Amino acid sequence: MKRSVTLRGESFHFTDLRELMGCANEPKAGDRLAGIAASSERERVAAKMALAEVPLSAFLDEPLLEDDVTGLIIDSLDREEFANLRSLTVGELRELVLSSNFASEWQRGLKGALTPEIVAATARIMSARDLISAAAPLRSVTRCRNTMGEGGVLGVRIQPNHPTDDIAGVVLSALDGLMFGCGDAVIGVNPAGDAIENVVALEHALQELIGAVGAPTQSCVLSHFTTQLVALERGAPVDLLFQSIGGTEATNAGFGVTLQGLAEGREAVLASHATRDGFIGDNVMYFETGQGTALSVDGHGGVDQLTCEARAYGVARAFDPFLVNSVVGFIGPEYLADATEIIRAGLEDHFMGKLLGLPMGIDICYTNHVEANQDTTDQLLVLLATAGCNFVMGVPGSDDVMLNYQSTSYHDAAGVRELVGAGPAPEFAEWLEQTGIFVEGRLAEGSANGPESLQAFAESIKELGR
Amino acid sequence: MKRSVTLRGESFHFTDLRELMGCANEPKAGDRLAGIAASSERERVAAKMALAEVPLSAFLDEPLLEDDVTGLIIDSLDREEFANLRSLTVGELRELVLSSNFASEWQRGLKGALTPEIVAATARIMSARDLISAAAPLRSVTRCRNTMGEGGVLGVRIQPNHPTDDIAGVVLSALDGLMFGCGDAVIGVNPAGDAIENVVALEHALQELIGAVGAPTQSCVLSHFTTQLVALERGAPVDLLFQSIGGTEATNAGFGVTLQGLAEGREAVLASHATRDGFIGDNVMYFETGQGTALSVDGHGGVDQLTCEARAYGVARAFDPFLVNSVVGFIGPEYLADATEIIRAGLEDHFMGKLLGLPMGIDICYTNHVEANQDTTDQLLVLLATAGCNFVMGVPGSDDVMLNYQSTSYHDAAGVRELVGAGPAPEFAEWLEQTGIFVEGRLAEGSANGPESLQAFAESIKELGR
Amino acid sequence: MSADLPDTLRGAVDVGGDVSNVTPARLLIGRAGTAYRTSTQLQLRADHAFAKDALNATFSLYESPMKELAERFDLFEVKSEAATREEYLARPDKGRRLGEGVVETLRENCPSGVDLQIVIGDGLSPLAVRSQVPSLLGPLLDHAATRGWSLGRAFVVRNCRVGAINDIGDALDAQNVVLLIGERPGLASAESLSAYLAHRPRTGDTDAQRNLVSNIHPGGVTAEDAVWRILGLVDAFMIQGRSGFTVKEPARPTSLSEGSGR
Amino acid sequence: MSADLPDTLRGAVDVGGDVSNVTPARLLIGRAGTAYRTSTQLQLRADHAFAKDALNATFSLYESPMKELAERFDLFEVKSEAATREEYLARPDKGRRLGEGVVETLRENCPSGVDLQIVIGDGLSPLAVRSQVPSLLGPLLDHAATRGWSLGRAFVVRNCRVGAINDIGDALDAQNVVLLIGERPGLASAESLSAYLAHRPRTGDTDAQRNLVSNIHPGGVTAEDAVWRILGLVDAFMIQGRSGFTVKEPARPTSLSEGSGR
Ligand code: B12
Ligand code: B12
Repeated sequence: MKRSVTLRGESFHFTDLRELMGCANEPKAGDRLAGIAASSERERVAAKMALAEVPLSAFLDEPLLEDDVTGLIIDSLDREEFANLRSLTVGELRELVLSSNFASEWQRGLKGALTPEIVAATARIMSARDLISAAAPLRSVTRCRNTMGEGGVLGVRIQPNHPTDDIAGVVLSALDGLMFGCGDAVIGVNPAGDAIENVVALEHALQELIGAVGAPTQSCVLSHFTTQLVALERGAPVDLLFQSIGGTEATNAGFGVTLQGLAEGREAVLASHATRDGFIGDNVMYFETGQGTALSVDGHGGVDQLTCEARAYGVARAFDPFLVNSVVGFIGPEYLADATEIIRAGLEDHFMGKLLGLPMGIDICYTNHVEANQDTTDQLLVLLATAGCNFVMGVPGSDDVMLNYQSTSYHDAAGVRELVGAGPAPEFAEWLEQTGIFVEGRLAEGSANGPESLQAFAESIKELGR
Repeated sequence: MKRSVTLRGESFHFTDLRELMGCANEPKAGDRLAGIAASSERERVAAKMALAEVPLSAFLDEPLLEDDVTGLIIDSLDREEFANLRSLTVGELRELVLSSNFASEWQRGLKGALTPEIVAATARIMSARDLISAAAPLRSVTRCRNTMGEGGVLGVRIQPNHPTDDIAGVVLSALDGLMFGCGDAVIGVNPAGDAIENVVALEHALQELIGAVGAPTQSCVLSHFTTQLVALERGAPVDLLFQSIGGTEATNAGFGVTLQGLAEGREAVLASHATRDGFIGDNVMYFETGQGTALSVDGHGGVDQLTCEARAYGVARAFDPFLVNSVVGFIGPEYLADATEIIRAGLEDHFMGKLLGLPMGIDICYTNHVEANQDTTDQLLVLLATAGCNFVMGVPGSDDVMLNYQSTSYHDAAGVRELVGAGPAPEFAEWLEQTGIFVEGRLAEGSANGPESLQAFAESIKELGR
Repeated sequence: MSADLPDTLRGAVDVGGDVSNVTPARLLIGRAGTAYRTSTQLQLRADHAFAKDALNATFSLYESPMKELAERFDLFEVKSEAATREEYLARPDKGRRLGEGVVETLRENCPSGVDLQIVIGDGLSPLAVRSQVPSLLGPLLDHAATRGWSLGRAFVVRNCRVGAINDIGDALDAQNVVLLIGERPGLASAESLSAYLAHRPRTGDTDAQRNLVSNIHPGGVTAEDAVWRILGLVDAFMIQGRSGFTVKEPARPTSLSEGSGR
Repeated sequence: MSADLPDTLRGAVDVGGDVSNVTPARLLIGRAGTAYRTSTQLQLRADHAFAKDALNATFSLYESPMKELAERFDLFEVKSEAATREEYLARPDKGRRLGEGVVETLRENCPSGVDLQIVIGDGLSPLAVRSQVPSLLGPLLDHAATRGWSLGRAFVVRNCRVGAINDIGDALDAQNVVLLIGERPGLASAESLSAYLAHRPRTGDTDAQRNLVSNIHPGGVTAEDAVWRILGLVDAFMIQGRSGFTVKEPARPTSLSEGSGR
């Protein structure tokens, strides 16, 4: 493929689809770093115009990259459904996706016809409101120990990290989160230490906590998946198997991940679930991604970071995950330079994940070496809640004291639910009413209101715990 | 007043309340231009901390500026209600405003106890989510020829500007907006030309249009208010009297405006309404403001732009307006440098206006010499819709072909209503159903869908028009 | 079809698909859900890119079309206090002041106390100056001369804001100053010019003492219309002895000749 | 009161108001509606301002506390390809490569093929280096010497990323490289250090071939714990002949002496 566009007398040439995709992207530090970004706003617009004319079939005829992820993507395509779409252009697909009755068509089967590359192409000719409005009606429901993703549900992961994995510190943090009504998506700790014993101890502690309070939710310890699998072998209760993934074979290799390894891990966890109680579905994987990861391990192969990210969703989709989230401002300014780029990426990632049928959440966050602040997370949080995001993070006071970055807090999560009228997973919502944390769907006046609330909560759970 | 704060060993001194207010502000190009912004992030935080400790009484004891606006503000204070608040600090007021039952206290009477300076002080120690969450439950309902501001209502001004005020062009634009369900807030033209004849002709044309289609809404021609008043004398139908105002006497002088002039103008319009049909309330003023205007006419007197803006709301409040809006990114990068500053200012202005009891809308916009784009307006639009904004602008394709800037479009307004489940003013909503523009509260598939829709609309209004 | 509609509507509805006959506004453009069609969306992006470029476009008195104008009217150029384009955008206060030594330059090169001093400012769109001023300056001076007014020597101010009128008034003591200046570039037109007018401008005057004719470009106010509107305002200044919001623009005469001669 | 709660909860609930005994996390901090209390809100802002400052903090080998260390261990410093701090932040690829001539400098100044080469990198928090490395370096080298390992001459890499380990491996052919590097500054601690480890690192290796001990600071992993964990990992590398995700960190011994001597 070679495409030319003339814009008010100026001609722009794009050698191949990969170059076109790079140039058509919204500004991102990572694409500039990789040397594949448009060199002027006019070139960017010209690329968007050219891309809008590309038929969807071109993305199958001209793969951007050849590796096992591409193979997986091709294998999982619903060719029958795709036959209906193949001659549409990217611009036409954008209009279809935005049309008022698209959600039902998508649910019926169209979603199987969308590849990550196609979705990534579409996202880059959409405005922020397009990305929000298009995502809002698309729901993907998943089940593990509760039900995530139904309309009106905004889940929250409790992320009770600790710089030395101190169990009392982790548990206290989780309790604090529960008192805000958080934790329905997962109570998930990133362990500071990688020792198996450490991971096993954390798995047990979270499981006991969940049992003791009687909350219908799942736990996760986010070490390398191979560490979790060794822990599982040693009898640790693994509800969800976590792994960071990327959108290319090379990225995954840099992370010590193979597709086969993930498949085997999933089987092992499913087998263990069969021997335990309380599981209502077989979505057992939890994946994290983020624009820039592929480039960060030099595994992008010249493909732009939006497309690499979409391909990571292609990987995730193949393993029927319970949760997927993009950790959108996690790495630093080399991939997303500032608040504007972070917010854009968050909206793109959420839209792409949703359109591909994933239970998509976003870790709305920033590091201290980037030009962003609490207003950035506040804004993106409200935007994504409006867009029907499956879940967000709950970090005490927004400050992750181990990973060293700021995300959305327990306060934020509770507040945005009230603002947009969303609630927790249905099973969890019921439990919150039983404990008195919620009264008629809203955070009770006395809950999460300082140390005294903890005593009251402790009283209430004596009755509920198993 | 002189206040010092020591932060991790570093001392910061603030000579007076005016200096403290300037330093405590979020970053804004205009405050940097005026030389009153904090010189480091640490100084900014120190100022915020010092400000949070200031008792509300200090704002009466130590006026930031002495002029007729200050006089107006002091005169309109409800001293009885203020007695309950005077010993609160700014930090405590912030917590009160965010507490879950504040809205009813505010409605009961607290709102009369808040001065613009106090509100502006509070806004600068709030995060984006604070500004949104606090504003959402505060409603100010106003009436002219319909009812604006009730819960669930998001009004839209149709802004059908034309570079030569061509009547057919203006009317066609207004018709297009109506087909999107816009226009309940006002159909308001900025006239390119200032000739009285021109203003009179536009007033008549809009009035005929409204009569012909039978829409329960009001018109406005946004020339200098003295021009509108001459037009009124010459028999032009003036529904709303418009004027741009600022928060200091000097600013208003630079705009050719006096408080007395506004008061007399309001009386003249009220008198004319008494002789005409269709008015259901006596809110007859429409004001526009915007951070930076005071500095743009060198009328800020050393006071920061957020405070000047709040003081402009103090002026507006004294004239019982039907509509007030901040044109938030209108002037250029010298006052709000980029998307981040524009979004922040939009949220602040909306919050401050609401807290002061105004029917607050926002013209969410940017110029082509600032670092912002459609994503900026998209984001702020969704955020403000969530925050319960009274109204926004509807500009065809977002492109104001006379004022040379981009605002929210007819499409945007229609879309964000669907997204957040908001609708037009009740009287207007009913009319939209009668015309078939809306079906069961949503934009009809066939409406606003290209030239054919116009023919269908024309048919439907033949029956409705008077 | 629209025959039984009220007059005001008929004109508009009859336009039908031919929107561009009556307005440059983006009307009846359809939608995808409530979003723009893809073509609209991308056209807006393209227009935005070009409007941004217009900010940095420039003109030279040594290149066509300004060259011919400069030769014919003996134009010269001076600067405001804003040294660069970046500073110009960030510091409007500097754009309102004439640069060092400029007052002297003006006094040396221009007659003082004239009836009409015309000034050309790049403003936010140098492109607007290049596109509109060539067809405006000649007629403006010609018609002014017909009125018997004494005329100043026109000049260009680089990095100019409207407020620079005051310093010019102080320097040259003209009865009336007309500043032809580029408006901020819009999406539909990046070449729109305004004429800001002031009667006996002095330091400390504000926009309350000024008037203007805006949107001067082929899709807006034509050069011909602009000329009579500008001169009509100056006429009014002379009669009323002041400028600003208390002076309202005179009604449009049916032909240019009727507008003059007050 | 918490007596009849399950074990896991009891410890946490009993902490009560004294959260800081068990975690630096901001727990049980109350709320205003669903917002932070004003004090929390402002404290977060202050911590953010200081974390940002930490990025640009610096250390010198000629000033305490690095001076004493430099003298004792004969430290010297080299640079990555990233010339400035801005470039460092924007171009991680440059932070991963040793600067021009550095390979030669290293070869001239350091022994090759040692068992353990320690490197100090400023990373994202030079402050972390200044605060943690002084109490870490001595014990690390001492205990390594006790194990009978041959030791390299430690040095500092400015504007350093983790990937610089590869170039160092190429240059010096060490069996094991330990890079002590400043982590990105957080709100609770801007002084957190990591030790990244690799066995026989070479160009092309990725993080899949590396291990690490993170959160080394007084409120996290203590210097003492860090030393035995680092050495424990190197022990494991030596035994298994590789590093990376396939090598899991050994369990924590009850005392430091038990941890060594494998
Ligand atoms: C940023 C980060 C990442 C980023 C790195 C991208 C980048 N920077 O370009 C991403 C998101 C890709 C990532 C991924 C993972 N990370 Co990580 N990461 C961090 C974090 C938050 C900051 C690192 C930092 O400041 N580095 C300092 C700067 C100067 O180094 P740099 O050269 O700029 O960045 C390099 C390192 O950050 C390195 N790196 C990042 N994570 C990891 C993990 C391992 C095991 C290794 C060897 C290297 C490594 O990758 C970067 C490129 O080389 C730390 C937490 C902390 N407090 O330090 C966790 C941390 C290092 N990561 C951790 C883990 C577990 C992982 C994963 C294995 C998670 C998973 N299950 O998949 C993956 C895969 C890592 C791999 N093998 O490649 C753990 C390590 C625990 C341990 N003691 O072994 C930490 C301590 C956090 C935690 N407790 O969960 N991570
Ligand atoms: C930006 C702008 C403003 C800003 C100016 C702030 C600033 N720039 O610092 C604000 C919001 C304050 C403003 C206010 C008003 N404006 Co205005 N404004 C504009 C706009 C959109 C762009 C101007 C521009 O590009 N200038 C060029 C640059 C280079 O000049 P500058 O030195 O940077 O900015 C100066 C001028 O913009 C000037 N200015 C701006 N508006 C007006 C209006 C009048 C009557 C005067 C004399 C000067 C003036 O003020 C600035 C500071 O000196 C124009 C529309 C257009 N297409 O041009 C309307 C426009 C000039 N404004 C207009 C009007 C009517 C007003 C108001 C009278 C509205 C009202 N009812 O209160 C007020 C008050 C003006 C006054 N007397 O001071 C009309 C003028 C119509 C006419 N032919 O007389 C225009 C054409 C738009 C319109 N049709 O509504 N405006």
